[in-house]
Amino acid sequence: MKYSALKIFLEGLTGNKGWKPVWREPEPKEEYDIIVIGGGGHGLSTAYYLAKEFGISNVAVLEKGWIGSGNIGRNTTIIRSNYLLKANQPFYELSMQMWENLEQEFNYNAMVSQRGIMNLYHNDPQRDAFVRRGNAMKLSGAGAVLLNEKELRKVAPFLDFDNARFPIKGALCQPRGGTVRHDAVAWGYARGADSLGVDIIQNCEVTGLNLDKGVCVGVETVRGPIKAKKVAICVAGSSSNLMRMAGLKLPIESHVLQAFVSEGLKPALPGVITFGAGHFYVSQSDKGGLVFGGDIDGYNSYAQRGNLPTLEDVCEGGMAIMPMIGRARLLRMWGGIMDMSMDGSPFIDKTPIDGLYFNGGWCYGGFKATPASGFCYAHLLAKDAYHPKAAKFKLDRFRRGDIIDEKGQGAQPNLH
Amino acid sequence: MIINHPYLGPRDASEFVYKGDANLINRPNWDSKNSHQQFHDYLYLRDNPEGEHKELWYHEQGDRSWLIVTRNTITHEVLDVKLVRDVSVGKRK
Amino acid sequence: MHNFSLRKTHALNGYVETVNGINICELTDIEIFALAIPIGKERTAKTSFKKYFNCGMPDVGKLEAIHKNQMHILRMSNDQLFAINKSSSKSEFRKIFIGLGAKFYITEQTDSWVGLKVGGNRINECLERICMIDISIEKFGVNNFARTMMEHMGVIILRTKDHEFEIFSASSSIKSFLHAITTSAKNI
Amino acid sequence: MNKVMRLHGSKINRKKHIKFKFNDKEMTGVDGDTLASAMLANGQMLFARSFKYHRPRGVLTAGSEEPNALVNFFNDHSWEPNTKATTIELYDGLLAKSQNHKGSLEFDFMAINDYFHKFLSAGFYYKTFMWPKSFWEKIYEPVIRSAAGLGTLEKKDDPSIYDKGFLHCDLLVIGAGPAGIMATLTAAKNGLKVILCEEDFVLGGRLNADTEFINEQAGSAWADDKLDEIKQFANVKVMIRTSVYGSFDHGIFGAVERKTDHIRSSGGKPRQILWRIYTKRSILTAGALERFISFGNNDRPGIMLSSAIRTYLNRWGVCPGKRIALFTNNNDGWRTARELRDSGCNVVAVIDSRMESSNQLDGVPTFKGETIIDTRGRKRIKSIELKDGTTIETDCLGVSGGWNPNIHLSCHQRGKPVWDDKKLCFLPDKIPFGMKVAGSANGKFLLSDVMRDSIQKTEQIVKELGYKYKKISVPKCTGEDLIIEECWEVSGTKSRSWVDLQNDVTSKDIYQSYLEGFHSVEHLKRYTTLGMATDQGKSSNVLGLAIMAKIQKTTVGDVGTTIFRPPYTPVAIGTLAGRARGKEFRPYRLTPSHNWATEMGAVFVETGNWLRAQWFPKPNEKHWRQSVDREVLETRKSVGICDVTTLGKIDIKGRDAGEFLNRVYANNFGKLEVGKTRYGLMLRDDGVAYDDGTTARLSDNHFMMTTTTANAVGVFRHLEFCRQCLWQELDVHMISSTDGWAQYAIAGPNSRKLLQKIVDDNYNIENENFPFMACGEITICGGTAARLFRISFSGELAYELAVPSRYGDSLIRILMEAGKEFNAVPYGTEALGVMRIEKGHAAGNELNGQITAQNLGMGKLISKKNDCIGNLMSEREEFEAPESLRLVGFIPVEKSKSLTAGSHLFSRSIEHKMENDEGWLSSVAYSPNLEHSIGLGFIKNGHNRIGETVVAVNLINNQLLDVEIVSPHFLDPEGERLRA
Repeated sequence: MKYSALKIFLEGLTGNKGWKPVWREPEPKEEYDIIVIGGGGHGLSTAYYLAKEFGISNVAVLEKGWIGSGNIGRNTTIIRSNYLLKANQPFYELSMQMWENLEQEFNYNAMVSQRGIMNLYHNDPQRDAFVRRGNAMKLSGAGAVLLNEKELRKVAPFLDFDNARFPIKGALCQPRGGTVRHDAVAWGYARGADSLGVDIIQNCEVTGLNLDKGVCVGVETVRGPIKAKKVAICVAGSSSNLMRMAGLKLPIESHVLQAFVSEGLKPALPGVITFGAGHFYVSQSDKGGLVFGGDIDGYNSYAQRGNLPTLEDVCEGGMAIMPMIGRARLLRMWGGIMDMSMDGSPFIDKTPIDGLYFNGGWCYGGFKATPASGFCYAHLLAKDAYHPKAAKFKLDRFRRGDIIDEKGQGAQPNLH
Repeated sequence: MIINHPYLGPRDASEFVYKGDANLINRPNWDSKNSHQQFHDYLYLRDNPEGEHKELWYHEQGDRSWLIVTRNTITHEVLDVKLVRDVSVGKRK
Repeated sequence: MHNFSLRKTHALNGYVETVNGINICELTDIEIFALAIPIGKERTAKTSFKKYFNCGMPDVGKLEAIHKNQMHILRMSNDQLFAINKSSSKSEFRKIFIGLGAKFYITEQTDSWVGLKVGGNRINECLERICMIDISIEKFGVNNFARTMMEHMGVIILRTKDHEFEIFSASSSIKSFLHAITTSAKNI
Repeated sequence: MNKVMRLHGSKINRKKHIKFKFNDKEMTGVDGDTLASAMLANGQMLFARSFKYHRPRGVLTAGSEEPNALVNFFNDHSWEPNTKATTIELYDGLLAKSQNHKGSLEFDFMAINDYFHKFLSAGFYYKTFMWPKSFWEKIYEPVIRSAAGLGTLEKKDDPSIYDKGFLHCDLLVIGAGPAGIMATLTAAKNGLKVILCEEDFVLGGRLNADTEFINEQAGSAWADDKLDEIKQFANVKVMIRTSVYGSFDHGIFGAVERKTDHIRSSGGKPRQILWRIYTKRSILTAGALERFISFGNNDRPGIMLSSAIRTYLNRWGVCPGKRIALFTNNNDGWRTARELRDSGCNVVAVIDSRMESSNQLDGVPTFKGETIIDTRGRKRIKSIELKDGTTIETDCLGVSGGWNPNIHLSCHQRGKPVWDDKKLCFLPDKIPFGMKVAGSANGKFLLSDVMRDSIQKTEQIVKELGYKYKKISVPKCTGEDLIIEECWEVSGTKSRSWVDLQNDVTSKDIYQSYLEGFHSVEHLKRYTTLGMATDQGKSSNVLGLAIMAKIQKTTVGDVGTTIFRPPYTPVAIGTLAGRARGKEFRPYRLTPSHNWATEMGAVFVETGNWLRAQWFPKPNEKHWRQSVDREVLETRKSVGICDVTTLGKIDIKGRDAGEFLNRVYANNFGKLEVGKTRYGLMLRDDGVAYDDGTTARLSDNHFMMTTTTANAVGVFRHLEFCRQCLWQELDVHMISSTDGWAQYAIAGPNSRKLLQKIVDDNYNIENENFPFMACGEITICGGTAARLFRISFSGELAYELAVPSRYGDSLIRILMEAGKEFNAVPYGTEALGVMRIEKGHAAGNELNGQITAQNLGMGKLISKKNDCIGNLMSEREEFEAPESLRLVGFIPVEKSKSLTAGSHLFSRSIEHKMENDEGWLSSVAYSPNLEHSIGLGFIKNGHNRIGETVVAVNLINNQLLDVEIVSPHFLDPEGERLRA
């Protein structure tokens, strides 16, 4: 069913009774070419690109609960390609370019809103680091602008320029950065994949991996065994649990990241703004809520909820740079489980077990990567070859010392 | 969260700094064979259990002790707290 | 040949104020020594401690108040003690610490900390704004102490009377700490 | 303007009149009013506009669960959007105005949306606005954004003061209705330390809203008496205007106390206080919230919850209509009708959906087994139409769809409530440790059951905490239990039936989303925005779930709920930040020379929490470069002085201190002699460079380590880890001395001469006695203990002199005094930076956590003879790879040009794209000695490319520059100066 203004008009006249399900609810088949475990953003986009770009549509996406119930359903919706390192930036820029054409492609308005992202800097060393990063962005075609204080005052006059503990000296800006309606991304990919023949199977938790002579040949689920030529794990947050079924340990810890939204307000913020001397970032949704967050709580957790110190730390950061939000009220806070990796960078790789593939370790950067992650994972699954822009996200990189550490924090996940 | 310090009693977790899996106290011998392999696994691989987890916390705003806290990662319930010094006295070479 | 002499200054120039009923004053005449207990020599350390202070070594988190409360000896951790000396007789104690030097590793900490005496009928209401541990009189009586954190600053808080505390915090950030205390006093 | 028409109200003082303004309309209320009750008393039923269709909205409830009556409230010098009129305490001169409309509240142009509602059904925006692509940011989104949102945030700093605090108790009682009061009394009498929190400004909860009797006493009066009794207990703290907004791990609760919102201005005191309450036990006695029923046009102003009408009547003496009708599926709706009639209000009809309803009411037309199918009246309800076609004129309709226990806080730790299909409500389950739920929050609706439940739960708590329990008897109470039959949605209406009043979600939207395959309750919420309004679904969720259940032909329990998340009611971000804003965001650390530097007019810079002097401008100097160049030149020519106290100083003692340093530093430390200092490079265990500094050996078992300013805390933590967790056998002890010592660098050819003027004569610091890298404990100025280190960051003959910080201020003044004859200059961090770059020392920009010892050209330093942190992992192939990055120096080929830090480096005549990227410039400066720009940076294989010209590419400001690779030691590469 093609969506359009006309379609809405015609349906409206007939009482909106003619809409069709956005995706089917099929019974699992006995066997698939590829099973994608995890109906989150990355899993759904993987299935979508397998069918669309690589002609493999005998694919099932197995979701424990409802699709989009993972971090795609609980993130702060920011997209950006403002990384520093060679192993990362081209990949995220690919993702950004895919965002820019996504909606027309799968005929679903995910409200990709490129209103810009501004990373504030507060001292000279930070500015130097941003110049280096900005140049990396430009070298990868992402585009970047360095705003000084005077220029920044024009676009964000509400920032606390005159009384801040850590003076605001300027910002590194990516005009193409912005936000996307996160749930719509999951639904759009599901709709696209489904229409290409992919089976999306909800309430189908995977309880085991079936190995035959060291080769992964399928999965056990709460709805019975399902055979597959290849099994693709894509369950960031619970990666360790799935890989444990295959007897493998990961360079990953699961941590809780909290996110927050305020009551609805008339437009108050230009785009995404991040604090460079504390833990706070914020944007405003189309609905009017200030969507904001900060650092992870910092301890291993699978609880999908956090605690007070982080909430307060984040709000302190917010008031430190924009004291006008003092009377905006926090409406809701929630938490998601992050695959925090040992260098802060993700994995898209084969596992030591034939037929078993792994995608995870996205830390809190997974949402923006959704299109490229799915595309490059599909590439690997279809061709058994790394996509050149995701060739460094290997599980064995630490053995070789080929570390991708944007923050320079070393092998301690909660610092990334 | 609250961490019940064995000597100082219940203290808010914000007095502490988290490091990670308690296995980090078992640093391999540098001169054992395949020590590179051992160091890689020690430094980079984690059990990351969903449930009971032994982990290291540092009481930075207290007695500066390193603690092994046994905590459930689903409910956050703290089941046990000990000083590293007290648990691994036997380990002293 | 030189004709220069160094002048001592106090971090808060001997601050004394009453803010909204809360009395705040800088402790200008104290000495603080840290005593570390050598590993493997705990027993000898204990005995010499008894010899010099004629009291047992306090447990971790507890203190001994000696010389009419003029000296507090705080057990900061299993291998470290702090001796806070308020008495006028400094030199005599210096001798003690030199004597102890054989059995402990002694590091003077006087200049690392600044002490504030804070008191008043509503002192608990004032401190509950920034102190996360329970300092109600029934839970935290006279001569109880704790090392904790207030407004991102590490502190040692010690109850000296029902309505009086001594709080020690790092000397470099003491102006911010004083601000935290006075703000709390104003806000009650 | 309406005259204030008041009946008797239990919690108002009718004699005390209060003037206020709503949309510049003068009105009068009475003492004890909320803005809502006062506006109703003034006959003002139109409060606001809805979110999507901009339909007129009245007031639905009488409490903090209100979805409709949101206003912009002026208090403490600022407007606060989205404030619930039902929670605003009236005070003299109060200002409020309506929000979310273009034009006036009465005539809102945006109401046009309502006429196009057919095309604005659930999720319509996902299906259009996609063409042309470029229109989204430019046209569609701005329009949607300005239409969306509710209130307007003032674009100015929040002027109010906020604070935080910590409270501790044995038992926290949440909600001071009958159950809360009973629990508090029971616990108090048993000696527990109790905190009672009530979000309202009076205690009693529904006792003030109903007319029940307790021990032959009117409920509201009983509440007053009990409050007096409670106040007698020293072990109880009663906090009104305090909302417990969240339940967190291990019995920690978040609460907000509204200190001054009920007066015009806070008068310099905090407006609100954020409390963290540490509890051993808690009891949730938050009562229950009434829900309404979905029927045609059920959103009109004048349609209220039946219990809310009762509250306005009994507590505030306000009768909200002249012709009131009731629609109910239970016996509680009848109670409202009866009480209205008994207070002389005009009840025109009671419509009860239940066939077998036993309720009666003399003199009131009743319709049993009937339902309302539609209503009329744009800005206020005029009439209702029953299914049988009867039309009834009415200006106020009370709806009673049953009660939802207020279990919110019992679910914050992922508890899932269970459905009770007799009481037709969710009951708490999987409650957090330490919490109990009692009263109607626990599904008890008969007052005596409420009391009994509360006392029993408290008894359990008393015993759990090891107190001996003194029996408390259950008071005698009037009241009736809830008798209810399902009636969620009136079918067969052509009109829209609202489910979420604020977000304009109708039952049609729920049907449509199901049709489109959104079957999970989470999908329903996210697709229709049901329950995402400022009340987080308090008035809408269960109704929506019930309709979903009906569609799926299953039970509400099987449909399940979405997750309850904090906060229970919205909390101002300012309150959550407390006092940590502006300059108070984080503490300042000041150096011993701070006062002196301020007198000198120094310019300061934040480095971490420290404030350091950046440079010391002279009056004639216009540009910072002039000051910095002068400071550098004077220092290198004669002598300069810099406060280096901020470097981390760790005092390390112990028999095994030497061995310890040997293991924590990558380079060997074992053989460092007493009286000597050595440079140390610290790696992380992953082999990457972490920190560096110098460590001095003052005696056999006493070392003084310095760290970088940035890593001081982290290094100390790391060393404690090594000592406590890795090498417990080593006798080593550490204590931070950073704040204990004031330390000054005295650098330049005349530094020794200067020092000799203040160092006591018995210490010989001539070169042969005190050579480069020497250190010692000395006395200065006639006996003051000090420490002297002959180390040099600047590359000059230099020392660092440390004294106890109490002498720091005095020492800088003496040094400057003594330095006069050499024209000694103070220098700041900028000059420090310039000189270290001239000398080729790595600093923060180089040691960024991504750089290896090999990159720094220090690979050879790493000890292979013994175990030390990081040496093994630093042998991995990528670390040892040839062609890897190397720290080298750079100068512009055209000397007049200046380098920019952050530029990327490319071989000449090669395309400037990422694949060809070879490195970057990390630190640059203008060298006043070389009189041109210089830089340090990393480039592939750099040490083998000295002399090569490469291109420094800075696309950020379109600058391409030919630069020559040179040795990083721009000045005195042989180090003759520092050994002089």
